[in-house]
Amino acid sequence: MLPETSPLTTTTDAVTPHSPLSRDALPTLAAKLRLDILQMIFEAQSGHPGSSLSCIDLLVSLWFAHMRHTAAQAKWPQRDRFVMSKGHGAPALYAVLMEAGYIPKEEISTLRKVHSNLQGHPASRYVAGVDVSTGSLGQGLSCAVGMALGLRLDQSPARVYALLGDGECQEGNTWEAVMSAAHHQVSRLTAIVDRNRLQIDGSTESIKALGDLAPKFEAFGWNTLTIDGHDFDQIHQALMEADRLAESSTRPTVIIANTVKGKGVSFMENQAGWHGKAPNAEQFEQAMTELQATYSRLLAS
Amino acid sequence: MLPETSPLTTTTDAVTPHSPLSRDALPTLAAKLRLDILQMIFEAQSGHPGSSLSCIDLLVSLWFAHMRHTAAQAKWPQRDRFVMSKGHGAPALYAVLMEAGYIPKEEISTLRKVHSNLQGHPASRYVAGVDVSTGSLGQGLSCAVGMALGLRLDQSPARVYALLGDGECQEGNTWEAVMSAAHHQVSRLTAIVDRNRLQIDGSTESIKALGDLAPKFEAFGWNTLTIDGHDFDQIHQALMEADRLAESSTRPTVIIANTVKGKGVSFMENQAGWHGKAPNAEQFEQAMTELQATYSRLLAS
Amino acid sequence: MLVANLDKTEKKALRNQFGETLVALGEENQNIVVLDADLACSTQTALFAKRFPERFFNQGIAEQDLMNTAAGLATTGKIPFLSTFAIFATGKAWEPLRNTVCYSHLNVKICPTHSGLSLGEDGASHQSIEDIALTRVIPNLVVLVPADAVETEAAVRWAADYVGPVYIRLVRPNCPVIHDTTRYRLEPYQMQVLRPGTDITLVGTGETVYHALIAAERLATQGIEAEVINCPFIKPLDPHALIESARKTGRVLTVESHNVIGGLGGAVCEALSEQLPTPVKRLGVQDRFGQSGTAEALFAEYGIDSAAIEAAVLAWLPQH
Amino acid sequence: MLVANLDKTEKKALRNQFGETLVALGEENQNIVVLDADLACSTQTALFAKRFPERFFNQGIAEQDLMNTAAGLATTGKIPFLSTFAIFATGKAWEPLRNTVCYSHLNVKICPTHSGLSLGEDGASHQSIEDIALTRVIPNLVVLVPADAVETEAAVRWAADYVGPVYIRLVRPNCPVIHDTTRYRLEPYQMQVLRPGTDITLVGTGETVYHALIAAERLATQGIEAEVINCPFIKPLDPHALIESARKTGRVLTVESHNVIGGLGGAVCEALSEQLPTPVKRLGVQDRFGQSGTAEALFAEYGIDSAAIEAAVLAWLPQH
Ligand SMILES: Cc1ncc(C[n+]2csc(CCOP(=O)(O)OP(=O)(O)O)c2C)c(N)n1
Ligand SMILES: Cc1ncc(C[n+]2csc(CCOP(=O)(O)OP(=O)(O)O)c2C)c(N)n1
Ligand SMILES: [Mg+2]
Ligand SMILES: [Mg+2]
Repeated sequence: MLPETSPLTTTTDAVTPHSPLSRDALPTLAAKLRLDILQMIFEAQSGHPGSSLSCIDLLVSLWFAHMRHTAAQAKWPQRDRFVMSKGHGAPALYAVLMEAGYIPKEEISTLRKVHSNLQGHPASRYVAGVDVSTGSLGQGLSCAVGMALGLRLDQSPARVYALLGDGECQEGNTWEAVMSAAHHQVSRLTAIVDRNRLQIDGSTESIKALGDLAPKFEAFGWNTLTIDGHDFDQIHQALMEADRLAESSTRPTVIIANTVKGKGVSFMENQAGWHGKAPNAEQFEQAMTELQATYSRLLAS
Repeated sequence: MLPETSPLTTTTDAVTPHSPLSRDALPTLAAKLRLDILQMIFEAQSGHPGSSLSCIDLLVSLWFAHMRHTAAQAKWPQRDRFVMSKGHGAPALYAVLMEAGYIPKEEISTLRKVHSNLQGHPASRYVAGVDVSTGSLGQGLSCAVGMALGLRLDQSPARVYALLGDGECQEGNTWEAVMSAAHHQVSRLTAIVDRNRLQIDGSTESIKALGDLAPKFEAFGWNTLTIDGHDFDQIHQALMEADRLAESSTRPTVIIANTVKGKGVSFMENQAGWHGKAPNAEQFEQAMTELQATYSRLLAS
Repeated sequence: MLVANLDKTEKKALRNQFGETLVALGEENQNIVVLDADLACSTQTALFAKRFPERFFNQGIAEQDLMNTAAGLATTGKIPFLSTFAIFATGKAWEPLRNTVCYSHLNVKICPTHSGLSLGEDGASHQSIEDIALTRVIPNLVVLVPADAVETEAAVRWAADYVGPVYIRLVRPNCPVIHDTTRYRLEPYQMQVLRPGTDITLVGTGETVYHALIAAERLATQGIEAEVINCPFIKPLDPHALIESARKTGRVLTVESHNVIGGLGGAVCEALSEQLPTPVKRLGVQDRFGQSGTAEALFAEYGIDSAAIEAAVLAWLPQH
Repeated sequence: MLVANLDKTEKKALRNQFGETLVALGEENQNIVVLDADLACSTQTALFAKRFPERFFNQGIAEQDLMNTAAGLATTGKIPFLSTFAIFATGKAWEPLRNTVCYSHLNVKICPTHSGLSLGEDGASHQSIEDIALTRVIPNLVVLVPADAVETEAAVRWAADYVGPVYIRLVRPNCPVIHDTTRYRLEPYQMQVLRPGTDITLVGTGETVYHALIAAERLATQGIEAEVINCPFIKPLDPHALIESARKTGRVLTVESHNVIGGLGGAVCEALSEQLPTPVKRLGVQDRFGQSGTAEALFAEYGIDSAAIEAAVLAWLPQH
């Protein structure tokens, strides 16, 4: 657990945010973190590989190329905020936070074990870099709106990002927040929907069809951008566009990121069954072989 | 309280549903029931006049010209269902149920008193004609979807209606239900939104803007119809159109009924302050004078 | 600590006091923000909204959003006070309260009004007779039930200073002021003996404290000395005063505007069973729903007014 | 009523039994319908979905909608069984459960799985350590906590016959079967003495009953005869067996995979305080949040496994 700190902790020291990685470095880093994700989940024999692999490219782009933040001052008031609304993607977030220096690397093997900081779902009392605990779906976007409202009161330039699952858009609280964000005109808020078209029991369209999400957000008064959530150029451009819209419009922006659940591990891709199941030793070996090959290829290129 | 009955209570007797009133009789009846509403709330010195007056024309059209039902067999399995999702409009519903024979007329003076059947919000244990208790906003549309699913399993031709407040459309549960109804293709479900543009603390647009509701429902896969909720022709046509759509499309239908909160009492119209406040003696007298004048005029014409 | 003459004491609505204290706090501390869910005119957060519109957020009829928006605000160093009716704050937003606010130990103050039966005419759907149980069971949450306007002001001010989630249960009607403002001090986590006695211990919380005091006065005229204890902190709860009292009287009667299951009565039974098993009777809502009616009519109907307390004591104590 | 050899008894997951019983009920009664909220593969309602797709409704990740849709179905004469994780069924849908299902006394059966600590690795956000308190306080609701697969089947079947809302608290892991199928009968509202004893009364509910029985066996080898009571009906609760036992032993230890506030321990303290004040100690989650870990590790960490029970008894009883 972390020591209790006031959310108001400020500092007089100049803060140097984490310097952004170049566009080229991102795919390689994401490939590396995919290995960490699998490692964590395999050692825990529990966790959500499909959900984590689906969003890691988005997280890497945000945390290493776009957001202003630094592990040296996890509570830096000017930092950009991030809410992992789809909290079950925790291994992806932990991989990022380890890489960024928020979590000691040696904790990688403690995922989901008693007394670990790497709880099954991200918990703010346990992990620096997590401002609000998640795990119960549907709540993160409202939290993000609250953050944006607080930052606006403080005239902070900080931006707020929230990552949602697509199944999570079935939660009513998500739509309460969608309505609220538009009403409060928190244009510095960007929601990203991990549109992998799967939830636990099957495809989103078979369980409770989401259909086209963009027109729904538009009807609720949002700017919408739709991209391939594994294409680093598209991710980058969408985040830049969201920045522009934050200043040029009064609307919040949603990025509908079309993704592949389980992305990077052939037998996990687009399989609802891999939503929240750990691989056995054999499966783990195959997954790691595939991921290692991608990583090596990218390193070499 | 009502005696406990099984929801499965069936009957072998032939049931004759309430025969529909003619179009011409409706405004007169509505005018009369407006008097009952004011009477009830004045005697209780508590209740929601604005909300009740806003929806009484819709309720009268539904219960006396459109829905198949009969007080003689309140639990007739083939009856059309109605959910008063905006439960605080109870006085309007009670006026209708009294007129239709579900509630003894002499109970009119018991509203909101201890041991009364006329609870502040409609309660199924107390009043025949109420299938599910309401009062907490946001829940009724899901209940209505459940009813439609149950009726479809039974291959019943019965239709289901739910009346929602516009402020109630801020509740996430409402959007969960909107998504659910479209997914389950319960086309025999018709939602009616009492779009009076007011909620308790002020205008809906100032509190949490609803903007155009029709495009929101459309984006969620509904048929939408927009009408003047005090024009009996428009109400009738919309309900007929919903019937047609129930057979010709797979979508549920929403009727956005533009209404005036407090309709019929000049000083209550469009005033948020009359949402849930009882008139004093003087105000009551003025209100009754106005309502009586309208009623007499309609009776005469 | 009590006012001189209970019968003639002034009345003040706890929700009005709440609204006024919020305004005062807003003047003193820029970080205080207030949220409501379309009940600002009822909860009296409208006072704050008028004075500090930029620090007030009306989230509309959306209680989960209300709770989570407050959580988000808290992470930026704001001190959010939120209000709505108790049934919605705890019932519709229980999971955000638990999983987001309390699990993250965020500095959110949940101060619903209109708890219990005295909400009155709106009836069962709006009468929260479960919120003490619902909040008491959540780890990290402080649960406070002020007995009058004086205690309300102190509780709200205390909550503003305390870092972490606090639940303050308020009610709608005008309540007799029982505490003498000049001498009153909030004692965190303690129960207070408001009136000493030897024959029976009456424990109240919130509105019922006044009724217990009145009942005790009437009992005294019949030769029965009831000790009256106020329990403003439902959790954390230091049962010291209760234990001492029970040791003396050997009988405890709890009174609450809440289900007799899991609320004040439950907390008292748990504490006594652990430390000093003592016969307890619980007055309150006997596990049925509320209904419409005036506050007074309902307190009588559900047996938690002073007359009911008096009758319960007389029925319990051996004949004099 | 117990199996012959507890140590070697087979194990079966209550959720699997639940899923199988639902299928059997579905065969017998056309009115049984089942709902889930995107956890059908975990709760095992998927078995019913496969067999009766037209009578199964997956409402997606929308728990309020889940509860209210079930309510609507019930008004048409269906008997809806709904499932999801306990934290979501009771936490996210508390108000629909209370205001729509229970206040209307609708025939809805709420049967969440994954309650308590044994949910395990998902951690605190998913571990419901409050749902007994949350459901026990709602009027009209029957609350049942089966101890093994045999009791689960009986509870689900009983709920199908009972007209009105029923909450059945189920868990994720494989649980030792403690009841002998051939001799077992569900006794509505009663507690059962599973093992007679004279020195102390152990009261368990759900998973902890097994641990209490094992602890009692170990204590017996040390000359301590613990009486073990199973409490499947949390509400309504006829405390007769408990009172008789407490009269004999003079000490009651409750054990639950739940917060020690407001749950089984609370119910026991309330009943005893009213009828026979007796010293009670409550094992359970000591008002803190859960965490990730295996079920076994967590039962040890939070002090509710057989070893912890044994230790608590030894610490409490006067030295032999
Ligand atoms: C309120 C709530 N209900 C149910 C769950 C259980 N649950 C965990 S993940 C999940 C599916 C999420 O699907 P989606 O949002 O599409 O995320 P993905 O993993 O596909 O990115 C569910 C139902 C939960 N965590 N929270
Ligand atoms: C869940 C919930 N939150 C709050 C309330 C309190 N409340 C009663 S009526 C109302 C406003 C309703 O506005 P609207 O839906 O527009 O109905 P209208 O009276 O305008 O027809 C509110 C907030 C409630 N009944 N339920
Ligand atoms: Mg998905
Ligand atoms: Mg309105």
